[in-house]
Amino acid sequence: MSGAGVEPTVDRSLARTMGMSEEEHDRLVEILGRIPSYTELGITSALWSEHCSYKSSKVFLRELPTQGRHVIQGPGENAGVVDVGDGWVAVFKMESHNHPSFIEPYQGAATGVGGILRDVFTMGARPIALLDSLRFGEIDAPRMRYLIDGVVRGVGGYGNCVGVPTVGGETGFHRCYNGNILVNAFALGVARRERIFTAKASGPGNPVLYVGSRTGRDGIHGATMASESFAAESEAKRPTVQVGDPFAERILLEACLEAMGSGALVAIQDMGAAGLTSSSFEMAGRGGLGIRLDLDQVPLRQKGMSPYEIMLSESQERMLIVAHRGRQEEIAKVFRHWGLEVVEIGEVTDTGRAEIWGGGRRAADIPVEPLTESAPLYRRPGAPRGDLARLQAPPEVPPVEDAGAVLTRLLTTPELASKEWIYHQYDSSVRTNTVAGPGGDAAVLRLKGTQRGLALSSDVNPSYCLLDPRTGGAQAVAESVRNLAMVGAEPLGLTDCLNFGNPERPEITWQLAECIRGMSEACRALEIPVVSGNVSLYNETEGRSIHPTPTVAAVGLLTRLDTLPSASFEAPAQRIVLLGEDRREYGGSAYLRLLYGIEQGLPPAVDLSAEARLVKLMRYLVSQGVVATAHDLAEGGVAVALAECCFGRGIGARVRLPLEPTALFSETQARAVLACAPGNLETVLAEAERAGVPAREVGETGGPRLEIHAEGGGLALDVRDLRATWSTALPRALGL
Amino acid sequence: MKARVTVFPRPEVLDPQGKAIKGALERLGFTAVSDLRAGKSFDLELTTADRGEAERQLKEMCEKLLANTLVERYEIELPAEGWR
Amino acid sequence: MKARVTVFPRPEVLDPQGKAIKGALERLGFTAVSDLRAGKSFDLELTTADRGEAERQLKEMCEKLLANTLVERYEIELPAEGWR
Amino acid sequence: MKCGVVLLPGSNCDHDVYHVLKHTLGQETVFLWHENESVEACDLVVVPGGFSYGDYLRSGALAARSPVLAAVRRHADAGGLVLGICNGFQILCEAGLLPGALLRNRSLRFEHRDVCLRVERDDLAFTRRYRKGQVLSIPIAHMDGNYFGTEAALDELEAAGRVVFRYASPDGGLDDAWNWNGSARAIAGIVNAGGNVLGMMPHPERASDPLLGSTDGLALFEAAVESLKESLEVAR
Ligand SMILES: Nc1ncnc2c1ncn2[C@@H]1O[C@H](COP(=O)(O)OP(=O)(O)O)[C@@H](O)[C@H]1O
Ligand SMILES: [Mg+2]
Repeated sequence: MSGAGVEPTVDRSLARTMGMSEEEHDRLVEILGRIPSYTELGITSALWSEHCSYKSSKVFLRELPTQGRHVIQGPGENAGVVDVGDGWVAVFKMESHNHPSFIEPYQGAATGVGGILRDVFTMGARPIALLDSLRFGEIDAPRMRYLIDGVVRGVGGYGNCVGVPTVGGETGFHRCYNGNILVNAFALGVARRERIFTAKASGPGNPVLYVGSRTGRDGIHGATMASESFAAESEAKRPTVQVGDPFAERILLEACLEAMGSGALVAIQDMGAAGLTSSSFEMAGRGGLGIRLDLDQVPLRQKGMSPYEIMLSESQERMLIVAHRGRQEEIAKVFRHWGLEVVEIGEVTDTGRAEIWGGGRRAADIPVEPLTESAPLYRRPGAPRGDLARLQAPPEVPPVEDAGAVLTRLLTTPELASKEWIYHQYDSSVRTNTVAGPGGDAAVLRLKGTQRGLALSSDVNPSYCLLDPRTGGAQAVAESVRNLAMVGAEPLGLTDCLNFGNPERPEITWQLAECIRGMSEACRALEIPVVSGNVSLYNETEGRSIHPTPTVAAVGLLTRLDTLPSASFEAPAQRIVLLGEDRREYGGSAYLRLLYGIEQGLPPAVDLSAEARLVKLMRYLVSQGVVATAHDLAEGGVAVALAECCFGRGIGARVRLPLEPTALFSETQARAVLACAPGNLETVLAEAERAGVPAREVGETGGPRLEIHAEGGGLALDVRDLRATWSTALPRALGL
Repeated sequence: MKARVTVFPRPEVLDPQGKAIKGALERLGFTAVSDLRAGKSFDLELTTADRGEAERQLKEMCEKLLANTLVERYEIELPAEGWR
Repeated sequence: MKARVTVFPRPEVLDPQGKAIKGALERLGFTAVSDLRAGKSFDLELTTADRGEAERQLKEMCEKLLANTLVERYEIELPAEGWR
Repeated sequence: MKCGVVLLPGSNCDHDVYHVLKHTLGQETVFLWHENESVEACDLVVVPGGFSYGDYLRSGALAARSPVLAAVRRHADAGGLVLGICNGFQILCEAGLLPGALLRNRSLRFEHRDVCLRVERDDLAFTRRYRKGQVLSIPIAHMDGNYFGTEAALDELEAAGRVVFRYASPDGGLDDAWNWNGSARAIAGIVNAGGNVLGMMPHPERASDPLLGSTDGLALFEAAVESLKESLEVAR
């Protein structure tokens, strides 16, 4: 609808078309004491959308531990902040861009990356790393090859161009994502501790500045769209696709960081979901103040945009700044140097109201606090799905006849195949900080000018989460912390992206609550606070929901980088040690799921004290420099983990395990395989004993083959051939 | 038969390429350019000799592959005789 | 005045994009495409009203920026009236 | 002596190169802003990698027309050392300081990986620390690195010995499977007739620290600095 046209009259049914319930409509009328204008309704529907208000998840999110000795800024700002030492802090967050990516994969993924980067540099931090956590459907599902190719190109196209390395991520494939893929992007930046910026407006009379790209009719109501299930009709009300401009972002990034150094900035906020609406209301809301905007000053890309459209546009690469009165010029100078315009579009007021002027008339006049701080909250009723008992009943586990064949088949599934095809399309080494890029358990970045490093890992197992959300939530946290420990990193904090279905259905709310409960328990036990995050609900198509997918990205600290183990075998004649217990746990295992299509039974139990002991031990051993190789056991169990260790340098191994072949594929948690020089074996075993971690030498590295001798069977495979199959499986499956 | 398909970003869609190229032209002193959109073009050689048939096929190619109609619009040209 | 510039890889320069697209079309069942070249096109809006002047400027833009004449050739179109 | 790193809007590897020259090699190093009319008396000028101006037309095309490139050209014409890395190589080609063009990778995808480079010239200011035939491990990270020249132009390059690096197998063999982007004659780097302007797609600055896996690239910067020091000695 264009600015020229008359605005429709506001009532409950119009509110509904904007995704607002009747109660919410009435509540707004009550707050205003009158019928809202069309613009006011649009603004409110965006602010109260699930995406912006977290109205269905907040009550559960409160459970997550957000305190810790490293935490400087927990949830609530644009991104979380943790102390790294030596005066440095790390700023990070993860966010979803699921729906846009399903509609237009390249631009959806690209703008997802752009958005999360802005969340980080808005805080005054220079982004130094990206992760992308991707969930696709079955490769043969309609449009899926197109979606996979588009998303990967989009992540690379934006990240590579903007010059921030994509150092890791994860990629999963499951039927449940056929109609609703997940694209979760994580960004991490670093800053000097004293240079952190917030989005808290202050000082009535201070000017409000607009910088960055012009405003078009892009993604209007993207925020509400992200809060609705997919249905054919969402095709109809499809907003103008947001197109990312990584070059504009790069310039904006440099200009913002430089301007923040000038001291002329009071606050800065990126225009993300619900663009100018959320940025202006959040800045005013956080400061307990008001704001006056003159939309006639906003630089437009298209003619005749209405106040409604300008306030709700989600055009990318834009920022809102509050400057110290009289110091605009200092800021403008910086932006001009970078070829960017700065426009004053309003000022901070002490009225506590948002006054929006457009075309000479007042388009909106709303009290800020009631809309932001006291947005509607729902504790929606939760209840497990009716067939949970059947779902969790112990599955029939077909015994493994030929372990070699099973391993080979597992490693050729897209799920367990090498993700090289993806991450070779990403620049993972620009900025020359990447000590360990994609391919291992955790990525490792050095901090130039210090001895320190940061480790990153993103994990979740949706099948576990489906079968038992609480265990699944705990497992996601445990695996990410375990991955950090494999490089010796101590957890600083984590961010999450909670992808779920429609919370208005009790089983979905139950999944959400249970996953958060499990995550909270694991965070407490493993001493890793949640400092930021994002919730993406309504991930379903025609009533079919995705598996609960609480993606977790953990950030860890390394105080030295000279004892870093590799994720693969580095040399022959090293001793291989297996840490942890062998139980027979096949519920949700790759073995049953990928080879037999069975997704049933309880997932592997998560013994948090065992996890805590394991990661403590690993951190100690790595710090002592006695570990040459470390890799945790995840999907596919010990057989897959050992194979992955062989692939890096093509060094084989001979291993003896007192297990029946089937158990080689059990997914018992709190386990890891490591290799060390013979001289260090005693230390490793002794320390494990002291730490109370079951440990035994199981073999040694070397030779062209991976040999696993089990009870009544085993396998012996040529590493070169196996690696070739594994590393080409994904492009082959994609038909490339 | 020869044919040309031209694909451009829809008018309402942001065109970073066009924006950057226009800027570069201005820096080079070409100030008489008030607007620039950057698109793709495809020159095809078709085996069919039937205009209508060619037109139909090209339209289908555009819808299915050559253009992403979500963000792009396309034009089909079937010049009477070959290219100048 | 509106104008369109079209840039194509020179015949002697291999055109991997074009080849890939042709292949994709074939996989989609469009077997009537015997050749396909992938190029770029630019739609410009010029402030000048003088055809000759426009022509001259566009040529210069192509030589200086829009085309890399080592590997690309360009065409300039100045349709009598606006676009269909 | 003084080193300059060209800073274009959208270049990404400027600070990486700066880090190596300034902190690893302890050389006086400055940034040269794209609007600069001069190279500020720098002896070595590096045009770094990235996506200058977004690379929205052809890689390097927009940057090649920026004011600082005119200054770089004057520096090169005067015999000054110029190193173009990745996007920098594309820019030098677009600016005509080096022949040929860098087309879309054969895979039509961005390629990031450690590659093996065979050294073809060990007598240049940039390569005197290498041995002819030596195989280096240096990462590539580009979308358009597929070197193109007409057959005649390629023959001319070869005859003049202006091919400096080729993509090769770990044992130095020329094998199409190791020619990641499909470059003509596996060309990864070339030099101008004067031997003072080198363009290469791989990133030596990313192979200049043991912590990052390889130091094969550092020798290139060391060699340039070393030979500059010598020529400055001679000048005194
Ligand atoms: N989409 C992606 N982008 C970048 N790296 C990825 C992606 N998917 C997987 N990887 C990398 O591939 C490796 C294997 O992934 P994964 O099996 O999830 O590891 P783990 O099981 O240890 O968590 C990891 O190093 C991961 O960073
Ligand atoms: Mg792991």
